[in-house]
Amino acid sequence: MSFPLLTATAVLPAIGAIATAAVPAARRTAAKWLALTVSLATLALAITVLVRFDPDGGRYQLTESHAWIKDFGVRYELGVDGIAVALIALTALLIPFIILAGWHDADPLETGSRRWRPTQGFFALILGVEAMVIISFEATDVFLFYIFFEAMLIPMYFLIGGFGDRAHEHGEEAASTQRSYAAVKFLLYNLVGGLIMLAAVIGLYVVAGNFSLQEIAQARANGSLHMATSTERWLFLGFFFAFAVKAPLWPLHTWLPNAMQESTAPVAVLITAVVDKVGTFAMLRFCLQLFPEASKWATPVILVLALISIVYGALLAVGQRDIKRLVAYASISHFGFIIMGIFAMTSQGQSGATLYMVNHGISTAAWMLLAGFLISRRGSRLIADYGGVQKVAPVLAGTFLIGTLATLSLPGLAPFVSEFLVLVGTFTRYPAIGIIGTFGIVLAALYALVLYQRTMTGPVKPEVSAMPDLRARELVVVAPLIVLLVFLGVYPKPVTDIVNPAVKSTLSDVHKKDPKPEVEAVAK
Amino acid sequence: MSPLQLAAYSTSTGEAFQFWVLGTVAVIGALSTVFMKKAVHSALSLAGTMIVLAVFYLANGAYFLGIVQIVVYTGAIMMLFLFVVMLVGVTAADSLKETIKGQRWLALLCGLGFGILLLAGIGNASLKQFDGLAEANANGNVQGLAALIFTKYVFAFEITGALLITAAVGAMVLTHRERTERAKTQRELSEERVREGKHVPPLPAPGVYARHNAVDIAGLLPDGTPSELTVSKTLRDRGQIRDVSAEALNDLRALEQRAQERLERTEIEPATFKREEASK
Amino acid sequence: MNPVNYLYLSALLFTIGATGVLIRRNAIVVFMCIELMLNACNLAFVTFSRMHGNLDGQVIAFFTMVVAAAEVVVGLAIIVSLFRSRHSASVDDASLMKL
Amino acid sequence: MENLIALLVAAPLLGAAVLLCGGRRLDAVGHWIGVLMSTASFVFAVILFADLLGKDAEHRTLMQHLWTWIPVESFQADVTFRLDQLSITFVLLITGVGSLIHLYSVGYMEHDERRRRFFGYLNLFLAAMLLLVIADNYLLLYVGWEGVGLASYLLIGFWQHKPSAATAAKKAFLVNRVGDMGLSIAIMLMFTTFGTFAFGPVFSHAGDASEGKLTAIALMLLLAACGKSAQVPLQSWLGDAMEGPTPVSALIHAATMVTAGVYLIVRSASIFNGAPDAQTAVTVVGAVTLLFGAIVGCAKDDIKKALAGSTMSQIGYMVLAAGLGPIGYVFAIMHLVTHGFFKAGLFLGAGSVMHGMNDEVDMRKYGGLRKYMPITFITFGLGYLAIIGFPFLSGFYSKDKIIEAAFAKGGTEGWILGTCALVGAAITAFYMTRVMLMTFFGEERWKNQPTRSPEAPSAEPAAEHRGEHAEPHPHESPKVMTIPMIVLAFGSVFAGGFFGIGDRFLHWLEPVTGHSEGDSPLSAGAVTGATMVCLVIGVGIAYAMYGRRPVPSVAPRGSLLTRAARRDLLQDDFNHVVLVRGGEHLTRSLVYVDHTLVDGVVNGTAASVGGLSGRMRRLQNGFARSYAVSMFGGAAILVAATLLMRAV
Repeated sequence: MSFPLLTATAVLPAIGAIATAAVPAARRTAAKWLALTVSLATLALAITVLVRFDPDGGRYQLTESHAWIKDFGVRYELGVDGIAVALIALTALLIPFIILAGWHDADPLETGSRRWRPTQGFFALILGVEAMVIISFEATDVFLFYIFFEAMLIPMYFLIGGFGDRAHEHGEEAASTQRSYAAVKFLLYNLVGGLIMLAAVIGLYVVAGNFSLQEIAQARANGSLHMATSTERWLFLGFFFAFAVKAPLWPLHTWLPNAMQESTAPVAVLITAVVDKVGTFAMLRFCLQLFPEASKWATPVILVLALISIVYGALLAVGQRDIKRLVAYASISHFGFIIMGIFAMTSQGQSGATLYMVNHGISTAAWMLLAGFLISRRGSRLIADYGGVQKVAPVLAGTFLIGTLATLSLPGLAPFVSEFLVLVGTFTRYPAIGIIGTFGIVLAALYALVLYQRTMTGPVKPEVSAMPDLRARELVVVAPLIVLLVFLGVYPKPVTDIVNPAVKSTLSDVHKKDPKPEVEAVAK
Repeated sequence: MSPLQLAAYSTSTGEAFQFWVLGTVAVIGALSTVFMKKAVHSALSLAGTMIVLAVFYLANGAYFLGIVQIVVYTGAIMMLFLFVVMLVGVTAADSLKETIKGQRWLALLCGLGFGILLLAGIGNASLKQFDGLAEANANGNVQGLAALIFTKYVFAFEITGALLITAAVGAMVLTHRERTERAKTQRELSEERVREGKHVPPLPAPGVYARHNAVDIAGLLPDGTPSELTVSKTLRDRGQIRDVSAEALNDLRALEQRAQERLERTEIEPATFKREEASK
Repeated sequence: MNPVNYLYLSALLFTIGATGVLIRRNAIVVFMCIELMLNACNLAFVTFSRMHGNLDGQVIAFFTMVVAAAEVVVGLAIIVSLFRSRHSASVDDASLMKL
Repeated sequence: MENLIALLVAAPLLGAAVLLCGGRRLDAVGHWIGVLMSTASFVFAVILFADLLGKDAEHRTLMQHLWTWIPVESFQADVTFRLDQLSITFVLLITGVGSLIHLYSVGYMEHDERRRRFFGYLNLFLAAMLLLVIADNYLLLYVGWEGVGLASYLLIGFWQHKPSAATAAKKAFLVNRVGDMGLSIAIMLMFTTFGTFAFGPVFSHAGDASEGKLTAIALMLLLAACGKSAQVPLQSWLGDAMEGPTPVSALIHAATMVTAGVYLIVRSASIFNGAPDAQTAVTVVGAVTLLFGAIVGCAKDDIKKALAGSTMSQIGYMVLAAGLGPIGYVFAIMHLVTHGFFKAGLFLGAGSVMHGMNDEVDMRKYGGLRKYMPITFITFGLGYLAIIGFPFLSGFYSKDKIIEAAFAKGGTEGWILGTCALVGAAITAFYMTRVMLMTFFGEERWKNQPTRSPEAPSAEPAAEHRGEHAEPHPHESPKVMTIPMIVLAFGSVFAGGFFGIGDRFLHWLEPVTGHSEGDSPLSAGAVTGATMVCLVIGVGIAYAMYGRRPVPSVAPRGSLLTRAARRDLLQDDFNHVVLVRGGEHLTRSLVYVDHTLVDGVVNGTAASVGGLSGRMRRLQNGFARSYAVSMFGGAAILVAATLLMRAV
């Protein structure tokens, strides 16, 4: 029995969370450093996973399997394929930046404010979320996955409801009420999704007799496990609904803007860049593998919904007055792309979607965190309160511009690769949808540049005239992300090499082949 | 023939007769337990029902239980009830007036439905086979029970023992109250009364006549009306006050008449008399 | 006569007792009704034991009595202390479960 | 030798990286780094060119494979460079003119404290543009395509504190994005059709594909070209782009970037050849644009905008030529190159004039400048002669060829196109003469009047820190600015002759683009004659209007056409009303819908649940007896259930 690497990767942050929470209240800074070191150690572990993973090897690697609840055949089964590895790496990579960016977000407020901000709690919760996200990427047992998929909500709820922006245009009271509204909304949406999924999970157990993803998928593949068409469809819908809520798909998206608007920038990044990825990931891993026929049956509807999300999210982003809301709607649009890629059922589409999850994580992190730095300087989230920042804070403006360009997926930056792959993948099978999807590119340019123009350019507003440029800590947060954006934009091969085999086997699960070109121009 | 065989057979007409008579009594007892206004009456009618049941136990060949039923239930438990009733006395809770809206109708509905369903259940239950207790009670009912209790059910038996002890202790704990605060002295009590502006002097005595046991007769005010203060509260709650004001006044009038005839005096209008009385 | 009648009787008594529990406010009377229900059950037990010709039913009835005794003791104690504290034996007065 | 190709891009890219990340430390030497890098890449280009000349015509293609970019199953995008006659022509033009303009900017931006960044952007542009022309597959080309878009965005908006500049930049980027959409769809179509989008296989198999597919691809490519090359209907951004510093206008919006569309079409020749309908579309776009641009150019008083109009129209010529197919490809490129020279020269001249006139751009406030800035006058004059196609100057050869080709298209189509081209030539002559006269001749209207009228649309704020607010005293620009102008003037005089005589250029490009002589209804001589006539007419009218009578220093109201032309023939107003307003309304209503409908449904459910539970709460009245009732009822129901079960 070799060293349980995956378990370690998930457990380490969990332990770190407990330890951080246990730090006495007075030793605030110690807690921060502890959390940071733990997250970095987790990153190291994740990198080991990345290294130990052999792209050309078996489908699930580094597997661990122990009996857990014998009566229901629930097992503690972990295993990673290329997609999971990529996302684990992303998660482990982003958390240190999130912690670093939120370094002062949970410091106690100046005296006179009635809000109590437990610093230790903040960082402990972030680590807890990391642990749960990682294990739900690793779980190959449906029940195990479900547990952590749901448990994730608890820390997220407290992060959203407990820690808001330091300054708020409507004052402390309004802020706290809006915060709790957002938190409750987040919780309810996801709980409903989870509940429906639970029903589906039980149904799956009734049909299949166990929870093991691999066994069921195999049984489905070699036909030894037959599902009635209607049963399969119902179960599929149960799973998909939960994932569609988590990775907000129109019209289940409205919790995201509130949550991202009310929470601090790092938490917002945690939501959109890390937690939501579980939803899209799960579509790819569970929906397609467990219910291939039903997935194909639902594809047209889902594609249309994804298309709506793309255009709708972009249009609403254009209409926003609040920076964070704008970013949130942009994310909705991007998630539309991801889902579209997944259900295009082509290798380009799904590789692109996976790549998109990674790239979107990085680019949104960069963009949102920079927006957070901007907001923390001026103490307002309204776009109208800014102007001419690039004159006073050129570095901030420059980095923000790069984040903006990444968001509108400029070629040469990482998001372009994935977005184009998704579009091509969709286009090869559904040309019309692919073409409408490309409109998303223009709209993206519109909202991204409008935000940049209104905040950064133009005459300098008196309120921003004294704004300081990026501090060392903030630069440390942003610079690596930007480097990564450029690198993955120019040389995405490492990631695609890891992802492609997994996608290939997923496609074989759903019995789909890439459409052949009209003319065989390239000699095979 | 011995009750032993009697129990064994399906049923003798004697038992049938006994059942129909006593059964009616039992039901009536039960009903009156529920619907009697006063707790005491309820207790008594319940006791009656229990005795009837005891008889039925005997008839069913459960001799031991029958006796125990009389001794324990009717003897001990019902008496306990009566004690508590005495302790608590008569309260407003006794009134059958319903306070919760719709409670009564719901209750009756449920009861009716439940009863019907239960009877129906028994009705369509297949209770064909019927073998009496002949061989079970072969060597004595008590012995048979004992054999079961001390072998098969010994564990449960022990448990119930523990339960009884616990119950006894619990009851003691609940009812026995340590006096936490110092008892009020005479002086404090009187001061308190004065402060509250209650009736400061001792309460007036009931009207005393040689004719009656006096305690339940309210004393009369000079104008002949009875005074509530003079009788004890319990009697008042029970409504056991006897109002004699009317006849008392009549006697008074008769007395005066006789006095006039004897002393040839002009009569005094009761009005003025009353006034003088009032002015006194 | 068929001993099943005993069962009918017990059912009847049980129902009456239950109804009593529902409609009486005086805690003591409620208690009595509960006793009535217990006795109805006992009758059923005894009858069954006779019908099936073994004594287990009687044993159970016996245990029921024991338990009933214990329960009455505690219950009455509760009623008394309740009465001491709030000078009423009405069940409805103890409606503190409401928010 | 192949390995040099990467350096073409690498050098300016490195420069950009250094300059943009370097920080204030490099402010002192930044601009020289920029110049150095661009010159370096020019040197590489020359070396490669020499190498290509060494080979025989068929094998003049160098390939360099760097790394596999995006490998997903059959989707294989490589970073591969291809240097053939077509690419090298562009590379030389870009690096050559680019270096000159770098040099010029050293002087022009002298007083701007953000000069380092300016050069960083310029280098970035060079890198992207070079990538565009040497890419070996369409996806890589797309990278360069958007890269130049980004660079032009940054440079147009270089003076970001001016809202007008920021807006213009955003507009340019957005309009380009629309074009880019075309390009990406074209790439997808290629992938579905050929399974690849690398030049080699696509071109070699273009014949096998169905005409419908080819037409679709071609039209999408045309859309892209329209966006980048400011062709109708996506031309609206070019005028506003003049908000950028003049060197930018010269390099990006005259010489190089805007011609990328033409490059795309010529590069995709084999696709267009297979789609005649698409070709017709191309020619139509070209013809319309060349007239549109010319007309706009006639009405503008802002010297840069007038030149912008002219650029539009000249590119219209090129697109027209490219649309003609093998007859025209070569001439399109040839005109592109010569135009690169003289239009860059003209812009630099305009810049030098503004430099001397406190950044006054309104030509009505110029006049009689020839004796104050002789060098500028001469170079500008030569560029002028070249563009109107004065005999034996560059424009003469290239434009003349295009007009011939247009007629050679044959049939009514040929006649129509030819006439358009001729009319265009006449108008060109008119508005260029107008510019010339208003700027360098006539009485000096800038005398005794306050400097720069506030309403001057694109006044460059450089003046603010030059702190001049007295009457302008025109002066010749420093050497560093005049030398590039002289070189370009030289080019605009002789390039055409060098290319045209003996069809040197034709033979050079033929292997790549292919060439065929159409059957022209008119002889070459006749066409030339006609062109000359148009030229004379145009110049004559202009002289009559602006040379004889004094030019009013405030623009007269003018005819309806004039007023329309001043406003870019109302194209912007159309965009504003239809797209901008419509978009605003759409988004606003959508925000409302999202808040009330989508969100409202959810909140409504929540509210109803709350109300329901509020009622349910009443049941918990706290009376033990009512609980007992429910309990009892439950028991009854249980009994009923069991009975029913038994019964069933």
